[in-house]
Amino acid sequence: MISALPPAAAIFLAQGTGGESRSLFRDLFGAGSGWGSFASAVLGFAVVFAVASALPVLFTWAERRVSGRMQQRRGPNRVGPFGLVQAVADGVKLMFKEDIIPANAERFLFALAPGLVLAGMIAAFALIPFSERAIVVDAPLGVYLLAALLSLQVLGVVMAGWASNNKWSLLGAMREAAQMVSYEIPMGICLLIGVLSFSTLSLREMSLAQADGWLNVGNWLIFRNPLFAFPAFVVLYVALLANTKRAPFDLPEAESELVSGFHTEYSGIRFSFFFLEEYASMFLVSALAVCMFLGGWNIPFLPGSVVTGSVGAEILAALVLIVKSFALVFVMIWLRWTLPRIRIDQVMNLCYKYLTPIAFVCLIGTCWWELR
Amino acid sequence: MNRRDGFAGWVRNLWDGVFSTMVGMGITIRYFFTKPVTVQFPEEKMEVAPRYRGIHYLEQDLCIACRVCEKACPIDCIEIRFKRHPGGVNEWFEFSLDYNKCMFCELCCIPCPKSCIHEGREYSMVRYDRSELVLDLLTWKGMREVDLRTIKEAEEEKKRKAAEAAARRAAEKAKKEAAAKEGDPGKPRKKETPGKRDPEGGGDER
Amino acid sequence: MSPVPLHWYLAVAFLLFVLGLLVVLSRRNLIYILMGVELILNASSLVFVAFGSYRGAKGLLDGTVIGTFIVVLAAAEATIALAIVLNIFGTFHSVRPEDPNLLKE
Amino acid sequence: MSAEILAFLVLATATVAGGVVTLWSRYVVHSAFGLMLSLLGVAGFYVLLGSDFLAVTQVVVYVGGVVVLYLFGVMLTPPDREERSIRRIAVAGIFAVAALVVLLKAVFGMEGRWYGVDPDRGPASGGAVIREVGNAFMDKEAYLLPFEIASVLLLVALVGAVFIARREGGRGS
Repeated sequence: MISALPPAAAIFLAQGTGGESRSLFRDLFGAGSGWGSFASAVLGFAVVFAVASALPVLFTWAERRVSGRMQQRRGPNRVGPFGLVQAVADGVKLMFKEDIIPANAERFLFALAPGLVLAGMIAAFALIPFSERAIVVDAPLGVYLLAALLSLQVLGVVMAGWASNNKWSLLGAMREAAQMVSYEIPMGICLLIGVLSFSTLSLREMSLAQADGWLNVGNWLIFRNPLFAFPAFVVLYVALLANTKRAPFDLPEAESELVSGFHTEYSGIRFSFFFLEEYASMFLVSALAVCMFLGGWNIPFLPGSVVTGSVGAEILAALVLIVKSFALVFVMIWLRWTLPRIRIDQVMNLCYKYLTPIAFVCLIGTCWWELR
Repeated sequence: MNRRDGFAGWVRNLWDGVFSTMVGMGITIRYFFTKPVTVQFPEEKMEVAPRYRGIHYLEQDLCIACRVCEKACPIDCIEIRFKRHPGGVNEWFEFSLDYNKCMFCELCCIPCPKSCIHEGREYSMVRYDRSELVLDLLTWKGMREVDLRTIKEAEEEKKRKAAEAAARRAAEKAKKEAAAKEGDPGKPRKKETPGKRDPEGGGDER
Repeated sequence: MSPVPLHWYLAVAFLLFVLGLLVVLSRRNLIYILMGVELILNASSLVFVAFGSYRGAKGLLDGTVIGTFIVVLAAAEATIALAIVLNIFGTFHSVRPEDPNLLKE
Repeated sequence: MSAEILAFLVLATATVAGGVVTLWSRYVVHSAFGLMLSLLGVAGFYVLLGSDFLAVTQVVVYVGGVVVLYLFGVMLTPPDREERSIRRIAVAGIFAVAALVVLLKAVFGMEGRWYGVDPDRGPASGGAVIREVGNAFMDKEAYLLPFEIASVLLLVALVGAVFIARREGGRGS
């Protein structure tokens, strides 16, 4: 119960920041503030929660299938067609498992941490523009708010690591804190490149600005500004990979050294929160990169004017965004089975010696490109 | 990795990192598109070697109930109960093997005068209870026709190879004798280096 | 629908200020003292923004800018102060403010 | 009771509770999390006051940065389970109340001169859009000079922190 509070609070905060925003639920309940916005926040929370917990189900399945094929195995194929329902079965199993709180743990913080971790993730889903109108909160500060919500989960992880009263958990939490705080620098600079190029912080407006180029891909940021935006995209992708604690940056939960790190002591439903968060954030950061660099919901080779306005077009756009994000998620899975986990000093070296200077060069180059 | 200094080293490190990642990703994606080698166990089974020793198979109509196998078994896991009626007709009650004990040494199959007991190709011995591992070969229908055929073929192959080996040994012996008659026994023996042995004709090694 | 009166915000800000001051004055651990300073800074920032917001859009802009400066200040303060605290800990093996007393002797 | 008032009360509870935890907790880590709660509550106040940019900045810088820094500081120093001394808090309370009285006197003593501030009008809505904030920072007439000074301050802080925290020669290098 405690774990459910922070997500609700976070979505309310996200809803509140939409000063002059237009969104599905705001329109539904009237643009005014007060109870209308409260009700829209509740409904938005419900929708976002549903999306944010349905997508990880798909992604856990995809991860296991893809990793299976990369190791010449089959992956789950028993429950449902192609094993699609396997993740649901696992979720149900996790829900009914015993929820153990270690005797020497800080009970309150231990219970609160998974919710805090999930909170930022779920609130951030409200900011993703699936199509021109299918967006829960079109905050004018979209990208900035998203970065804030991503940075919020460090605290949840540190809290989990500390409250577990376990040295491995604590070490994992410390690694996580160091890693996340460091990788926020290149991530922020690369996000700044997108903000510079479109002179807006709203993800929806960014996606709109990337429509209607040559073959409907010419305006995508990586094609519009290939010299600087493409390296920036790669740097952003690596930084986001580190932010989601995915391999090869999964030091906070390194199984071989830290017995799965900060969530060593978690089990049952609380563990599933961490699990959910990891897969939801995989999609989230991919969608962020897509909205900023890969044209958002715009369909390649199909002029945007052909498919605007109707409900079907919106659904098609949302599908396109999901497919593009899924391609990036696939690359994440692919990288996981390609690269071994790197050492903590290598993580820091990569961030400070390689990604940050490249990001700065790209930033300055983008300034020149936009002013030229 | 050796230490690289200066900006050139930085660039080379960067290039190495990107390039090696690309190579690795190429390898993994190639594996992604190969067929999985997994065998879906309960439905399909892995093909075992032709001379695999699995759960026994008894050709009951050939068996003459001589109890040789029972005596040959070093761990006493075969139990045979039957009643011999006049006229050589046997009424079978039990021909059971205790697979809790059996170590698949094949010592029961070798002395069988009718060669009617074989080690089959069934290897799955998953049961809910240990007592279920005592199988009565009279009623156990775990053997498939194809297994039987493969066993027959394997045995024929074995016999053929043994015959071949015997023939070759005889030939060699004849050659050696011929060489000995010439009074120079050293030379032909030198030719018999292990590397020149025929890999197919493994029969003479046993 | 009645808006929240300005005095409520002021009350919360003052309460936060007092709590911060209490932390600074009563704790004997440098990290606690830094946290107290953060509370005080936040209270002052809240007062700025609240007053600005109740003056209208222009005032809110000014309040936001000043609040941003306070955040910048706090971030700089936190980094420097924490570096100093870690240095003190490295030298004196203590994080109490009364322990670095070499100048007394 | 409107939604704003409800939200205000919830946020006020969170903020003050966080402050009290910071003051009263026995573990430094609990205090840091109390501080986090308090700062998040203040960010919520900023949202209610219509300054969403500041709210997000608060979350990014304070919650994602400063509190993590404190947690690092806490974990790099030994556990200090210093008992709370009622006496010290009481003595500090006298000073705090004195400061509070001075503050209240200063704020409400000049209530007649709160130019343009109407305590009952409610917060501005739709103000402080990010574009305006940016323009204000870059406007020579408005906040350009403080903005530049702040950037220099940040640079100095960065270099200074690196210089102070660097362990050269002596112990532990």
